[in-house]
Formats: sequence, structure tokens, C-alpha cells
Amino acid sequence: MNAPRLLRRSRPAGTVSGGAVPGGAPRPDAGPPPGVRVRDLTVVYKTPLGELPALGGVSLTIDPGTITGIVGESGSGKSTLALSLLNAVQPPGRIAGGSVEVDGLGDVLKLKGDELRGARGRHLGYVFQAAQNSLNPLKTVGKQLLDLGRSHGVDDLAALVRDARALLERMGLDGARVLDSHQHELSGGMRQRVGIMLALVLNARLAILDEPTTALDMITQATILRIVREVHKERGLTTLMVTHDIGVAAEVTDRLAVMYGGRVVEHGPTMDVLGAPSHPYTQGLIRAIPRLSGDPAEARALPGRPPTLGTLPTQGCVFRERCPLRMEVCETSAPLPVRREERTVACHAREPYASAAGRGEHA
Amino acid sequence: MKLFATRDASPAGRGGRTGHTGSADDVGTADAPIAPDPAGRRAAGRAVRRRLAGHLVRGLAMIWVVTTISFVIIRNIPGNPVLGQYEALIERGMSPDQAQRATAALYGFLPTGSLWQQYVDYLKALLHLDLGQSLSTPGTEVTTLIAHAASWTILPVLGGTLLSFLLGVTLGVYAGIKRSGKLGDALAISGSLLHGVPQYVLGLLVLAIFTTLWPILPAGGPVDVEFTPGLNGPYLASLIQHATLPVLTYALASYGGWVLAMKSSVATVLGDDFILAAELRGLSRWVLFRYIARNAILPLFTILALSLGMLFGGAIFIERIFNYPGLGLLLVNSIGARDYALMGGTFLVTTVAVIVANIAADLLYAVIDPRVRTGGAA
Amino acid sequence: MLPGGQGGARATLRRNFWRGVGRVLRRKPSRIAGVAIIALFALMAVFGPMLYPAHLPRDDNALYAAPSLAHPFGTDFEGTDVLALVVTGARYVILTGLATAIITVAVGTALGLLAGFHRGRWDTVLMRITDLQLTIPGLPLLLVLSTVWKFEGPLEMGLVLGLLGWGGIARAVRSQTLSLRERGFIEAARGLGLPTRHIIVRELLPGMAPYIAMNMLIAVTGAIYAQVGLFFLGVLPFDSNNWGVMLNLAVFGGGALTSAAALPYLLAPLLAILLLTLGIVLVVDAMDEIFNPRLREE
Amino acid sequence: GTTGNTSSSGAGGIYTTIDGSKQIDASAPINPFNPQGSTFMGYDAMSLGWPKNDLMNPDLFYPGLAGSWSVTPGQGEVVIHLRPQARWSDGKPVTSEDVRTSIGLAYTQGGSAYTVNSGAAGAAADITVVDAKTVKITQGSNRSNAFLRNVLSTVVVPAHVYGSLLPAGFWTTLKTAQGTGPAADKAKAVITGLAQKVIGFSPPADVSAGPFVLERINPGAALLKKNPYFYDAAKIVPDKVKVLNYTGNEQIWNYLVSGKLDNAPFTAVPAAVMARIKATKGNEIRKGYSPVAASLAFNQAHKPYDNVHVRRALAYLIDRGQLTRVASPEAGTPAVTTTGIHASAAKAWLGDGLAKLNPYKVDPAKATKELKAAGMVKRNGLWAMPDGKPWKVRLTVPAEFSDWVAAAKSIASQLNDHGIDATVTTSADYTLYLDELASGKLDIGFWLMALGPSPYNIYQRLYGSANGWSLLAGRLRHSPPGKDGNWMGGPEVVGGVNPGELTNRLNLATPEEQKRIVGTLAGLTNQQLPVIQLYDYVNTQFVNTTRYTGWPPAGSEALRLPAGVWMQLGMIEKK
Amino acid sequence: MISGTGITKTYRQRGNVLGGRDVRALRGVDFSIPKGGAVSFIGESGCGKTTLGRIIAGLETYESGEIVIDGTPMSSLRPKRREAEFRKIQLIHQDPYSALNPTRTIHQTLEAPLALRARRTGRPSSWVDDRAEELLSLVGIDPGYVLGRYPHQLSGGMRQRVVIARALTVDPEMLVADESVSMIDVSMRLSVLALLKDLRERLGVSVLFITHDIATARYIGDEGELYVLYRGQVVERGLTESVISGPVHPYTQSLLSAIPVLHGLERPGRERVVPTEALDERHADSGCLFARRCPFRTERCTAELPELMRVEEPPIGGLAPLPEAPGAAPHEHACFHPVRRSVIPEEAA
Ligand SMILES: Nc1ncnc2c1ncn2[C@@H]1O[C@H](COP(=O)(O)OP(=O)(O)OP(=O)(O)O)[C@@H](O)[C@H]1O
Ligand SMILES: Nc1ncnc2c1ncn2[C@@H]1O[C@H](COP(=O)(O)OP(=O)(O)OP(=O)(O)O)[C@@H](O)[C@H]1O
Ligand SMILES: [Mg+2]
Ligand SMILES: [Mg+2]
Repeated sequence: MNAPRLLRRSRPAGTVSGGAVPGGAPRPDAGPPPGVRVRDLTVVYKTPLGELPALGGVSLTIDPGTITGIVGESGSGKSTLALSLLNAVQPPGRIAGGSVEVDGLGDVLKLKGDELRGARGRHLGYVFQAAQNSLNPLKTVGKQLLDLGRSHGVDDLAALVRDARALLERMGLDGARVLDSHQHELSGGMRQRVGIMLALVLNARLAILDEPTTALDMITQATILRIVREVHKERGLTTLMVTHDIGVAAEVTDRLAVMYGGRVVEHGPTMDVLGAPSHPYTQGLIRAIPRLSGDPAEARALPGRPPTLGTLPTQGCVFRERCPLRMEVCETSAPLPVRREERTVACHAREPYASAAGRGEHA
Repeated sequence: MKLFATRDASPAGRGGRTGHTGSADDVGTADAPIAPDPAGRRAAGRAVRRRLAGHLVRGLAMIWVVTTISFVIIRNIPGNPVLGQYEALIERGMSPDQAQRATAALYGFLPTGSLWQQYVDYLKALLHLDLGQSLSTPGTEVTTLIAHAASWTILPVLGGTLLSFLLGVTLGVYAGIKRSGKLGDALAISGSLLHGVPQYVLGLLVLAIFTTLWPILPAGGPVDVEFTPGLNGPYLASLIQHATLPVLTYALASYGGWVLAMKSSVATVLGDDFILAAELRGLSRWVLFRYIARNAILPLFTILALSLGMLFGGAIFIERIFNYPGLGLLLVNSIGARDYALMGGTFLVTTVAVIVANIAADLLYAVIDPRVRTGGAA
Repeated sequence: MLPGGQGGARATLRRNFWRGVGRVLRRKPSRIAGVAIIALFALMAVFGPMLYPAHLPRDDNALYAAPSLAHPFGTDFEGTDVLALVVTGARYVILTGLATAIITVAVGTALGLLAGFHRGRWDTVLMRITDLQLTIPGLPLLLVLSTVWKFEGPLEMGLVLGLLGWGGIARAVRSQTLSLRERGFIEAARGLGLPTRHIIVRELLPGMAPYIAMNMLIAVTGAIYAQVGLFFLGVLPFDSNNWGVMLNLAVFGGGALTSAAALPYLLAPLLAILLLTLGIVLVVDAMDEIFNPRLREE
Repeated sequence: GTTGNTSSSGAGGIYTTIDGSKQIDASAPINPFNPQGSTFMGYDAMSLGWPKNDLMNPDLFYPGLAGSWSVTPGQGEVVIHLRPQARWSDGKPVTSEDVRTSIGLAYTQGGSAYTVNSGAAGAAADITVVDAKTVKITQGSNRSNAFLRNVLSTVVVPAHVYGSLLPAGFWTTLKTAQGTGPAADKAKAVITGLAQKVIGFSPPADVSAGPFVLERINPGAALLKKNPYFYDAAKIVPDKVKVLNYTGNEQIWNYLVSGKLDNAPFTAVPAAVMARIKATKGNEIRKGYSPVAASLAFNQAHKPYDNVHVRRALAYLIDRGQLTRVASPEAGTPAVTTTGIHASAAKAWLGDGLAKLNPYKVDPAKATKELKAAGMVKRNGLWAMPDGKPWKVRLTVPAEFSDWVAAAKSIASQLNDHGIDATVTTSADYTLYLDELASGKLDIGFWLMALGPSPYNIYQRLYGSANGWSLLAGRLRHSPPGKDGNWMGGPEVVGGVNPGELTNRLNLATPEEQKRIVGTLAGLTNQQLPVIQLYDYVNTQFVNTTRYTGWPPAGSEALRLPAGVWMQLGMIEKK
Repeated sequence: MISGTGITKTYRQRGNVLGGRDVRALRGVDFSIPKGGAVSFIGESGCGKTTLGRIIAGLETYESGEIVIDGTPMSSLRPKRREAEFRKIQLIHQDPYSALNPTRTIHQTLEAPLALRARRTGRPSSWVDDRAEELLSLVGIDPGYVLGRYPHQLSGGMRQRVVIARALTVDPEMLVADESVSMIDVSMRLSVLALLKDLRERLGVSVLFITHDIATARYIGDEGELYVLYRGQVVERGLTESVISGPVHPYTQSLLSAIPVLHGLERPGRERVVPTEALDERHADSGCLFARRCPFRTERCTAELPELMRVEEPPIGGLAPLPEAPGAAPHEHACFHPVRRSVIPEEAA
């Protein structure tokens, strides 16, 4: 391994340790990275109390070539959103409405059968939340790779293996050995990298990572985050990264969407959102993060507790019960996302700041 | 046998997956692969051998205990073989005097000496795989009788178990995947019911249906003696005809267990993350099905091995009902005749079959599960 | 020892429990049917013999009578009503089942808890014994044993069956105990200095209740089958009406499998066994939900 | 050919039957000395003669390998004339040497005529080969009237197969053994030491002098093929015989119902099944005399059964007709009364005397009187012991015998009707049952009796070892109740008569004397009731006339013999 | 109140197909936690934090070393007494989901230890309910709301508070919080930390805080001490602020470098230390345990095992020395080449 010994960084983006790719990972074919437009996406889960919305009309635009982070507390609907991008919401869940347009694919929600299956893996790379267990325990990584290739009609399997090996080596692993290993022979960090490899080896250009570093050690987490960043750039991807750890999102993403109770409450460039949060939830959240710098005494927890499907208000703003800026209108009407320059915020209290042109994203 | 004591080894009893999940090894962040270097593989081979050795030692110890228990019980069985034989001879028309002398000659070689001495002799002979001479079939080695009977037990046991395994596993996959559907429910309920019903009830019903109400199959016996044994059509046809009902009963009796076990195993696997992950990678349906089936069937193989061992001695009801000359019937008959040696031998062989099956199951697991094979988590 | 206020709280809890049970049962009609079947057999066992005179009437002119209104399942070789035999025979059968279940569960749970809770050498020894118990094939052993042991009644029968059948539960309880031990709440209870009795009875056992209850039901059925099977094989002495004896007499005495005359005599106890199995299968299905407060709700 | 009897080989066809005397054990050696051996009496195992089923005379035989025989008065000497044409299935002739070797082998097994115990009654003293086809056997000094029938029952095996089992000098050793002293004891040990070798001897193939020879055997059946060298081969019709195995009676019923069997020996059959069997085409029933009866036996060492009044009371309460109807409607006739003898034989033995015996007709009033006489008391409608303790009548039967179980249940029900608390218990199997009986654990049990035709055999069941009288080295001894298998526990002498002694005398007595003794014993038994005779068995043979005819008629003396003997007698014909 | 010297612990992993493998979870750890003090253990996964925490709470045995509670060496006590001593130290589990019995209501959970105490001390039984309510109020939840409920009906934060309340039923002198907030939602995490801090201040309960998230270690109060563990060894310790802002050991530095930077709020630290290799427990045990991964290793590091030593004054790096409060715990490290590096992010302007 020849990772740099001491890496000095001044800015997060771009300063990767050169493009020296060991083994020469294949460059994806030319063409711009895809953009994604999610419109009014509603996903409901069937519960004993009836069908409850886990996503309540989410609209989100992911610009091509960016790394977009989706942050939110447990149960805010992040995974549901990520799965929806692949039209893969699991029962008892059901996509109740909306659309997910992906450049080059069209509306993913309209895809069916083999079309959909082909899109998964080939166009849409998904790195699983519990990557620890995302491999078939009975097969070696290599065999699973071949399964993947055959399922997608890849003719040149040897080339696929070569690509995979190169990709693994790019991420600092001994490719041949890893391909020859079973899941249990790999450590958590290695499995996560294998997960990334399997998501990208068919040249998917949209990478969706659901909590890629949860359950990993700090140092390993740092490594994986670096790899995500580098691979994103090298392969020209559009990346969506779901995490509950704002720090992780802050470290790698260009843009950040904050979710609460199945809505995107704020969306904008990471630096801006963190530096000057607009939505009271974002503000509260950031203030609640334990940090290494600054005065610990200033940190505050958000009052109340995060909602669950059952406790989510069906009317008005989902955040109002914990909101310091709560107003009367919040009881009755749900705030619409309002776009102002690069930022989109969904809050009644913030509406005066919205520009006249900003109703709705990309209106 | 599907009575109560073996519930645990019957398929549904072990429905869950044998846990080979996280261990301390998974905790570390070691980025170095843990095994697949040649030294590791060799070590794994050694480990499997050591595992085998350990099993053998434990198995032998268990055999010894079982031998002792059976010796003690069997030597305490009331009922004297001499008396039984005597009355039998009398009924055959011998004079009392004659019958008495004949039995005396017959049982002239009943074990003598102190119980302790008998025990020591018994163990010594066992070391030479000598189970002694049968009392009810004088002059015949117990091992010969057992070998003959075993060959008859194997046919229906193996046939029935494999049949039900194939059927049960196939339908179990279906029931597992369509868990919430009507047909899945029906499969599960029918599985539970068949699993729950004792063998003899099934056997009697099958017999009543196919020989009394609708007599299309022979009611019992192993094979028609008219045909020369060997690989000829009539002989084999007769063999199959006679085996049909016992095999059917076996299959019915164990089918339910397989359905339930497979269903719950499939349900567990379906809940595993890697299945969703595979789906999200766009793997084809067929590959996905293989992933599910292979992972789900893994724990069932061990149960299969175990149940084969168990069924070996558990064929009593079926063999009694269908007059099938296997080990179970041998045991029943030997008890009736107070044939100590045969009784002890049959019981021992039955138990050893279970112990061997246990070892086999464990080794089988080591062979088919890479997690055990290459020594990840154990 | 218990303050009054808490007793009240406990009573409420209990009420909630039963309300939850009701909810769980109502969720599927089949479960209600299962409970009804089991209740029917329980009633049969308790009150069945009271419905008939101590010595069941015979009808010398109706040996092996065909099913009729008076005799829904016909009569036996003596002209006694088969239904009456099934009803009055239930007590023996079910009593054995219960005795077995209690012993199996008591011994199995105790040993499983002991092994799982104390680990170490205790565990090793107990588990070896359990292995042995599980390894020795039950039916052959029972056959051999039934010639040594003169079973003098349902309870004694249950005792022996129980002593032969605790292994499965012991192992299940042990592994449950081992896994629960790792759960924080057991450790916390120990850290708080709560007595072992409290830990086992109040903290460990409730979590295992579904397991134990399920095993208990399975043990009841297992014992009933084993017992009926042994009677059927004719290796047990009988001194009262018993389903197994009926099977034996129907098949070996009445030729039920040869002529249709004794078929009802054979089918009646078979049906009783099937019905009981069905009831137990249906109830076991609900067991997990009954004991899990999370599943009990809503 | 598993359903119905469709297959046939050759003109004679396959004759299907079962062996009533034993279950087939395919691993047993083809050796008649082995009790489980794969040989079948009358088919491939031959004795010198075949006993006729006479009511009184046990010495009547059909000729077997012995074409004829002569016997001196007092049975001192028996001369056997072998059939001149008799040959083994390998073509060698059957000679006197075969007989001698067979007798030598019989010595190793022990037997009444061939015993090395000096002084035993009815022991053979000398075997002389007169010529190739003639053998002379002389009886020792302690004579028994059973000598002839014992000699004629000798099973003959080929010397060229079995001869090697007898060591050189065997006959000298035998002579020594028949003496007394240490040398004799040693010689005895040598001879009995051969027993196991003989039993275990397993010839590679069957060599038979009978009409058939074993072709193949499996756990389900044995297949015998015709022996072309049989002396009367022309009389034998079937080409093959298939002997089916069975584990329980219900299998025989099944075979019969499906019309598979050409004949089946006596089997207990429930009425409904009998109806089905009779309904099957060709099935017929041949009933004959069977010297067996079922009885309820008392352990007189247990109270209150020591009291003859109690026994009589029970006899008055049991409706034998009803219980026979329940237990054995086809193969049993209710006992007319308790004599110890099967009803058919009783008429012959007792003549008018039979009518004079107490018939013990059902009579609750008499029963009550008897019970009162015994001091029993009635409490709350239930009879109790004289001391007021409850009286529980426990009837025990082996679970294996379904007719006994049914009979016992019927008796219990009847007794219950009359205020006696009776229950039925079963023992797991016959062996265990006999053991429990012998060890005195049971109060009342079922007992086979009246095993004729020899009067000694008949009364030995009541006044033999089970009741305390045993023969030891030729001398009769009486053991007290509870000792040496004396479980009946009756008195040694009753009314000045020692029934055991009388019974033993039957062995030696002349026919006239026998008649007198039997009369005495019958009267005594009727009065004392050591057992209550319940029903007399009827030898119910099943035959099927679709393939063969010529069956022995009802009541025939041959009816108890295996069908192989019927064939030898030229009875079976192809239809 | 509790201190330990030379604690070692080795796990023998049995049942592994590869035979027994020994995991040296602790290799001679010294620690001392003053009354009312706050100590944090940090380190990579598997470095032995939990093991040490459990040993301190009396839930785990150890091979050698001595633990002294309030001046009494534990090895001198009989098991019963030792248990009683260790009862002063209560463990708060990482996972509030498994720390509460799902089949028992909160009332039942709290009642059991309180009733036991009431019986022991002869208090009236009414005290039990009163005290339960009191404790719940103390940890900041409404007793009326939670008492009758089952754990699954509560949020993670509430459960963790119930767990703390349960620990308080025995009036402990110290709480061991093992990753106690890692499974609670971010928005509530701080409130539980604040509760611990509050308990420490108001009740004088010492807190042992085990975490891999170094930032949270700052939140349990002033004068907190930080122990950095690596493969069962303490490699650096000192006042929390001192270690965070001026780490000396390269391992501490890599841990701090790995913490993600909240761009927008923070600027990355000027330096960054990245280990050259991933952790492999099978690495040789000779010399400095971190040597294989250390970017600064020298030959001495692979040959010799460094002992804990005080950070020398003046500091070797180019940074200004940190003022060390008199009487406070000294900043110590186990490295042959100590250099302060500024690796943690700085507040954005
Ligand atoms: N299978 C399901 N059945 C019922 N409700 C579900 C199911 N899966 C998810 N939900 C509900 O949907 C909502 C969103 O879940 P989702 O998994 O998307 O959240 P998340 O943000 O990914 O949370 P986490 O951080 O815990 O992964 C939650 O309230 C959850 O309770
Ligand atoms: N019960 C156990 N049996 C065997 N090994 C154990 C056991 N508990 C811990 N270990 C091992 O001891 C070492 C230290 O474990 P410990 O749990 O103390 O680490 P930790 O610092 O708490 O890690 P984490 O941050 O993952 O909680 C690890 O290598 C672990 O694998
Ligand atoms: Mg998620
Ligand atoms: Mg830990």
C-alpha cells in the first residue's frame, strides 16, 4: 500500500492525491454524469394503523456530477428515498405517487421487469446501508461478480473481472485476493469497498450510498470517505449519499439535503447549509452536534423527540411541535419548499426571505 | 420417528438457521483478509480434522454410555426367554417334557456369570464388533440379523426421506416466498398438520385407504419371493410395489417438517440484507432464486443428515404396520422374544446411527458452509 | 411483601395481557377455532367420564354396529358406544400429556436455565447429558423400557415420557438463556444486586415464555402420540379406556384394516388425534404473538 | 403377482400358504434343529411319521419317511422300515444311517426319547442299524407309553450333510453318558456341548427328503420348489409352494380376504373379518378338532382365590356363551363345563360321566350363595373381602392375544354387572405375561389347557409344574406355592387324591387305567376349579378352492397337519 | 474513588475452527478516577474500551492487576463484599434497546431494585413508588407518561434516561457510560450528555465515559480526563482539552484527523495523520504496538515498548505550550517521538 503518509488538505473538494490509479481503473465511457429529478414522491407503509406516508411529496433535484448528501435523523425517510430512486421500496411499503426522472433512463418509477432490473446495477449503483452483510455468505466475491455480469448480459466476463480487480486496487485492496474471498474473510472496511466496487463495476453513473460508513471504525470511515470522493471524481459520477451523520456529509458532499419526517426541509450547497442554516430544524440539528471546537456549553439538544410514522402530524408542518419559530399557520398548512438562489427551504417562518421567483424548486 | 423425544432433530424443530453470524473477528477493522492464504487453508484443513477427532472421541464416549445404559436396562427386563420358548413349543404340540429339554438346550448358552462379568465380556466383544449370537434365531450372529434388517430399513427411509425432502423443500421455498398469500398459508398449515400427526396415524390411514377401501397395493412385506433377486424387471417392480406404501407414509410424515423448516429458513434468508442487495444490483431472478434457495437449504442439510440417522431406528410404527422387515420391526420382535443380544444390538446400532449422523451433519456443515470451512466464524 | 398499589398495577397488567391475548386470537379466525378445539378436549378430559356411567353400557346385540344416530361412531367388539370410549378415554390420554408436559418443561427449563446461567463446568456436564438424552432414540428406548417398567397409570406414564423428553427444551432454553444473558437488562439486574431468583423468574422467564409455552404444547402432543403409539403397539398394559388401546383392538382384534365393520372404531380415535393436533397447531401459531407485548398490541 | 394369485409356474402352479408355527426369519439357517430355521415341516422337513389328530390315542400316525413300523407290547422296541424309494433332493437315497445320524443330533438337543439322562422315563437305550432301510430303537428300563410317538416324531436329516457335526466316537461317548459317575457327566457335557453347533449349522443349500425343497427365502416369504426325488412325487400337484410371513394375525386376515392363500392354518378371526373372508371367492372353512382350550386360571396363593367358593361363584357368574361370542365366535365353542379336557375329547374319555359334572350354568343366585359361603360381604352394591376391604378382581392377559383381551374385557364387564369390581390389565407380551404369572404376581390370568391327545399332556397343564409338580431325574416332586414356578398354588392333596401323582401316572398307565385316572381328575377339576374352562378352540382351517381341491374334509384327522403332509397323502389336487 | 493498576485481560476465543486464538484485550492498564471526576476512554473499535469499562463495573474478570475502590483493594474481599462494592459503580449500556427488559413495564423495571432496597433498609413500601417517580423526574422524564409503558413504546433518548434512572436506584458513586449516546438520535444526544454532566455536578457522581466519538467526550464537564487506548494499552492521557488540542501520540493524532470536518462551520486542521496500514490484530506484539501503522516510526519503535511519560516542557513541536492547571492530571503519552500536531479542525471565522 502506498497511501500518502501525511496528507495536508486545505479545501475539501478536489485535492485528491493525484490521479495515479494503480492498475488503471477503466474510465467510464464519455458522456456527462446523469442528473436526477424527484417530483412529489410519496411513499406509504402499510401499518396496523393504515397506510402512513414515509415520504410526503418529496421533490429534489440532484445536479449532474455532484455529490449530494441526504441527512436526517433515524426514521426521517432517507433510506426510503434512496430505495425509491431504484424503484425498490420493499413491502409493506409502496410508492404512492410522484416520479423519479434520471437522465438517460426516464422515469424510473415507470420501469418494469427486466427493464428495471437492467437499470439497477448498470445505470444505478446502490451501496447498501448494512454493507457488512450485503454479500452472499456462501459465494466468493468473484463468483458474485460473475453472477452480476451474467445477469446483465456482459459478454466479456474476463474484462469484467479485470475491471473489478482494478477498481478494488484503486481502493487500496489486493484485488485478486479479495475476489477469491468469502464475505466472512473480509473486514468491514473491505466489505464496504467491495460493495462500492459491485455498484460501479458495470459503469453505473449514478451512485447511491446508504449510510456507507455506519458501523465502521473512525479511521476506516475516513478512508472510505476519501475513496468515495476520489472515485466519484475519477469516474464522473453523480453521487447521492445518505447518512445520519452530518459530519460525514459535510466531509464529502457538495450539496446537502436535510430531511425531517419524510420531507426535505432544506437543500443547498453544503458549505452554505452548514454555515448558515435556514430551516429551524437544520439550525437545531447543527447546534446539537457535539463538536471538537467551540464552546461546548453553547451546544443544545433539540427539544422533543423525532417523529415516527405513527406520531407524524398529518396536517400542517411536520416539525412544528419541536419548532422554536412555530406560528399559527404551521398547524394547518404544510410549508412548501421555496427556492432562493442555490437554497431551497420549506418553512413558513422563512417565507419572507423567499424571492418571488422561488416557489418550488426550478419553478 | 416423530415422537416427542426427537422433536428437536426433526426438521421444524431446528427451523431456524444455525447461527454462524458475527463473532469477535467481525469486530475488528482488520483490512487484511483473514484467511485465504495457503497457510490459512492448510490450517483450516487441520482444523476440520481436529474437529473430526473431537467428534469421534465424544461419539465414542456417548456410544459407551449408551451401551452401558442399554446393557443395564436390557438385563433387567423381566420375562425369561426360556419360558416364552417353552410355551411356544408346547403350543406346537411338544410334550412338556420335550419342550423343557429343548429349551434347555436352546438356551444353554445364555450369558452366565456375575452381571459385572457379563458387562465386561459384552464390552470386550463389542470391541471386535461382535454383538453376540441371537437367542431367538439361535446360531445366527446378531450382526447378520441387523445387517439384513438394516438393508430393508434403508430403502423406505432413504426413499421416503429424499422424496419428502425434495417435495418439502420445493414447496417450502414457495411457501416462504409467498408467505402472506393464501396458498402459502395453506401450505404452512398442511405442513404443520402433517408434521404434527404421528406416523402410525398416517400409516394406518394409508393402509386403510390403499388396501381396504381401494385395494391396489400390497399391504405389506418386502418383495414377492417368486422373483429371482437381482436387476430384473419383475423383481424390481415387486420391490417398488411393496415399498410404495411405507415410502409414501415416510414421505407424508416427514414432508410437513421440511415444508416448515424450509419456509422459515427462506423467510430468514429473505430478511437478510444480501438478498435485497442482490436485487438492487439487478441480479436476474434465477440468480436471486439460487441465492435464496442455497442459503436457505444449507441448515436443512444438517437436519437431513440428522433425520436420516434418527429414522434409522424410528421406523418402528411404519415397519410394524406394513410388516416391513427393517430394524424397527427387528427391535419389536427381539423384545417380544426377549432376545437380549439382539435387542441390545439393535438398540445400539440405532443409537450409533444417530451419533454418526450427528457427526456427519456437523462435518457436512463444515464442508458446505465456507464460513466454517475456511475458519471464519464458528 | 407486595404493597397494595402494586398489586393493583399488576392486576391491570394482567387484564391488559388477556385483552392482548384476545386481540391476537381474534386476528385470525383459525386461532379461535384452535382454542375452541383445545377447550373441547380439556372439557372432555375433565368432565367426559362424568357424562357416562362408571362402566360403559354394552349392547350384546350390536357388536361392531355401524354408525347410527345412537352411536355416531358405531360400537366396539362388546357393543359399547365408540364415541363414549373416545370421550371417556380422553382423560387418561390428556392427563399423561399434561404430566409429561409439566415434567418436560420443569426439568428442561430448570436444566436449561442452570446450564445457560452458570455456564462453565455445570454447562458442560448438563449439556453432555442433554446431548445423550437427545441422541438416544426415544421410541426404541421406550419400547425397551416398557418391558421393564410396568406403567401403572397416566401420571406414571407421563413421568417416564417426561423424563425421556426434556432434552429439546433444555437445549432451547439454554440457548435462549445464553442469548438473553448477553442482553443488557440481565447484566443490569445483576449489577443492581437483584437476587438470582428475581433475575430468573422475573427477567429471564417472561422472555422465554413463548418458547416454553410452545414447547409445552408440543410436549403435550408428543406425549399423547407416544403414549397412544405404545398402546397401539400393545406394549403397554391398559386398565381403562384409552385411544391407543382402541387403535390396538380395532386393528389387531377387530381387523379394521381388513373389513369395514371395525373401521369406525379405528377412525374415531384417529380423528380425535387429528383434531387435537389441528387445535394445537392453530394455537401454536399464535403463541409468539401472545407473549410478545409488541406483537400483542394494536 | 402381488395382488391375487395370478402368476403360476407350470401346470401345478404355486401353492400359497403360511406357516402357523413360526414366523419366517430369512437369516436363519436351513436347518430343522434350529427353532427359527428356514425349513418347513411337511414340505422340506420330514419326520418318520405324522401324528393323527385322534381324540384319545396319541400313537396313531400317518407314515412319513417310515413306510411302516412295528412295536413290541410295552413299547420296549420300535423297528422302523424306511420307504424303499425315499431319496434326498440331491438324488442320494434315504438310509438308516441318516436316521441314526438324525437321532445322534437329536441327542445333542435333548428330548424325551433321546436324552442322556440316565433313568429318565421313555429314554432310548440303543439304536441299531439293521439294514440300509431298517432301524431298531430300544427303550430303556424306565418305560413310558410316549416312546413310540417320540420316535416317530424324529426329524430326519441327510447324514452326508449333517454327519460331520457328530465327532468321531460320538456313539461311544453317548454310551458313556448314559451311565453314571464322573465319566458319564463328562460325556454328557460333551454331548450337550454340541447343541449350539448343531443349532447354528447352516448348510449352503436345502437337502430335503420331503415333497419340496427350499428355493429362496426373503423376510416376506419362502419359496419352495418341487423335489423330483420325493418318493411319492406323483402325488404332489403344486410346482411350488410359497410360504408367506406375517407379524400379526391381521396380515393373515388380509391375505385371506384377498383370496391369496390356498390354505391357512388356525387363526383367530373376528366375526366381521370372517364374514369378509367367507365372501371371498373360493374361500371355505374346514373345522376340526383342536385339543386346546382357554381358561381362567387362579393363583390360589392369593386371597380370596384360595377359597373354592369364590372360584365357584365366579364360574356361576361368567356367561361363557356370551364371552365366546365376543372373543372367538368362529374358532371357539363355549366350554360345557370345566373338566380340564376339550369338550370333544371329554365325551370320549368320560362318556356318561360328563353329564354328571356340575355345568356351572350362569346363576347369580348360586354365585351369591357361594360368595356368602366364602365369607364375602356386599357393601354399597359391591362385593368386598370378608374383612370389609374392597375386592378388586384383576384379570391379566397378554396384549398380544386379541381374543383373550376381548374375553377378559367381557368377563370383567359381566362381573361388574354383578357387583364385582373387575378390571383388565394387559402384559406387554406373552413372554412377560408368563414371567409375571410364574413369579406369582398375578391373581387371575388366562391359561391354555387341554393340550391333547395324550392324557398326560392334558392334565400336566393343571397338575404339572405350574401347580407345583415337577419331574426331576425321573422322580416326581411337589414344590410349595411360590417356589419353582408353582403359581397356581393348589393343595398337594385334595380329598385324599394327589392329582399330580395321578397325572404323572398317565405316562405309564395302560389305556384302561388312563381312563379311570382321567375320570378322577376330571371330577376333581370340576369340583375344585383350579381354572374355569372358558371355551374350547375349534381348529378352523381356511382353504380356497379356486386353484386346488381335495382338501381334507371337516373333522379329518389330518386337519391339524401342515398342507405339505396333505399333499404327501395325495389329498390336494389341481382344480 | 476507583483506581486500577496493571489490569490485563486476555480473551480465549474458543469454538473457532482455527483453534483457540488469544485476544489480548488489555495489556496492563493503569487508571484512576477521582470522586466526582469524569474520565473518558477513547480509541478505535476493539481497543478494549468496553472490556475495561466492564471490569471497572465489576462485570468482567481480569487476569492480573488490582482495582482499588475507596481505598479497598478488591482482591482482598470475599465475593459477596466485592459485589457490594462494585454495586457503587453502575454501567449504562450502549444499547438502550437491549438494556431494558421488553416484557416488563418501566414501573416493574424500577420497582425491583427499589423494593429490594426498601426491604433491606426497612423503608415503607410507599417509598418505592415515590422514589421511582422522583428518579424519573431527576432524569428529566414525566413519570406519569412512562411508568405504565413498555420499553418499545419509548424513544431511544427516553429509554436511555430510564436506564440511567434505574442505575440511580442504588445511589451509585460512579456511572460507566459505554457508548451511551451512540444509538440515540443526534438531536437528542446532547440532552443525555447534559444529563450525565448534570448528575455529576448535582449528585457528585463520577462518570466514566466510553466513546469512539471524541467530540462527545468534551461534553460531560470540566476537568474531564481523556485516556486514549490502543490495542489494550493507554497510549496517551491528560485533560480532555489538552489532549484534543495538543495530541502528542501519532495514534491520537490519526484518530483526531479522521474526524470529519464540518465544512462551513470549521476549517480542517493544519496537519493530518493517516495510518499507513489498517489495523490488524495479528501484528507483532513487540515494540510499540502502533509502530507498523505509524508514519513516523523509527527502528527504536519496532524494538522497544514505550512507557507512559509526561509531555516534556518545553514542547517539542512548534506549538505554544498549553497551560497546565496545578493539581490537574498531567498530560502523558507513550511515544518515543512526541510531537504536538494541530490536527483538529478549527472554528471557521
Ligand atoms: N417495513 C416497514 N414497515 C413499516 N414502516 C416502515 C418500514 N420501513 C420503514 N418504515 C418507516 O418508514 C419511515 C422511514 O424509514 P427509513 O428507513 O426510510 O428511515 P431512515 O431515514 O433511513 O432511518 P435510519 O436512519 O434509521 O435508517 C420510518 O418511520 C420507518 O418507521
Ligand atoms: N467476550 C469476548 N470474547 C472474546 N473476545 C472478546 C470478547 N469481548 C471482547 N473481545 C475482544 O477483545 C478486544 C477488545 O474488545 P472491546 O469490546 O473491549 O473493544 P471496544 O474498544 O469496546 O470496541 P468497540 O469500539 O467496537 O466497542 C476485541 O478484540 C474483541 O474482539
Ligand atoms: Mg436508513
Ligand atoms: Mg465497545
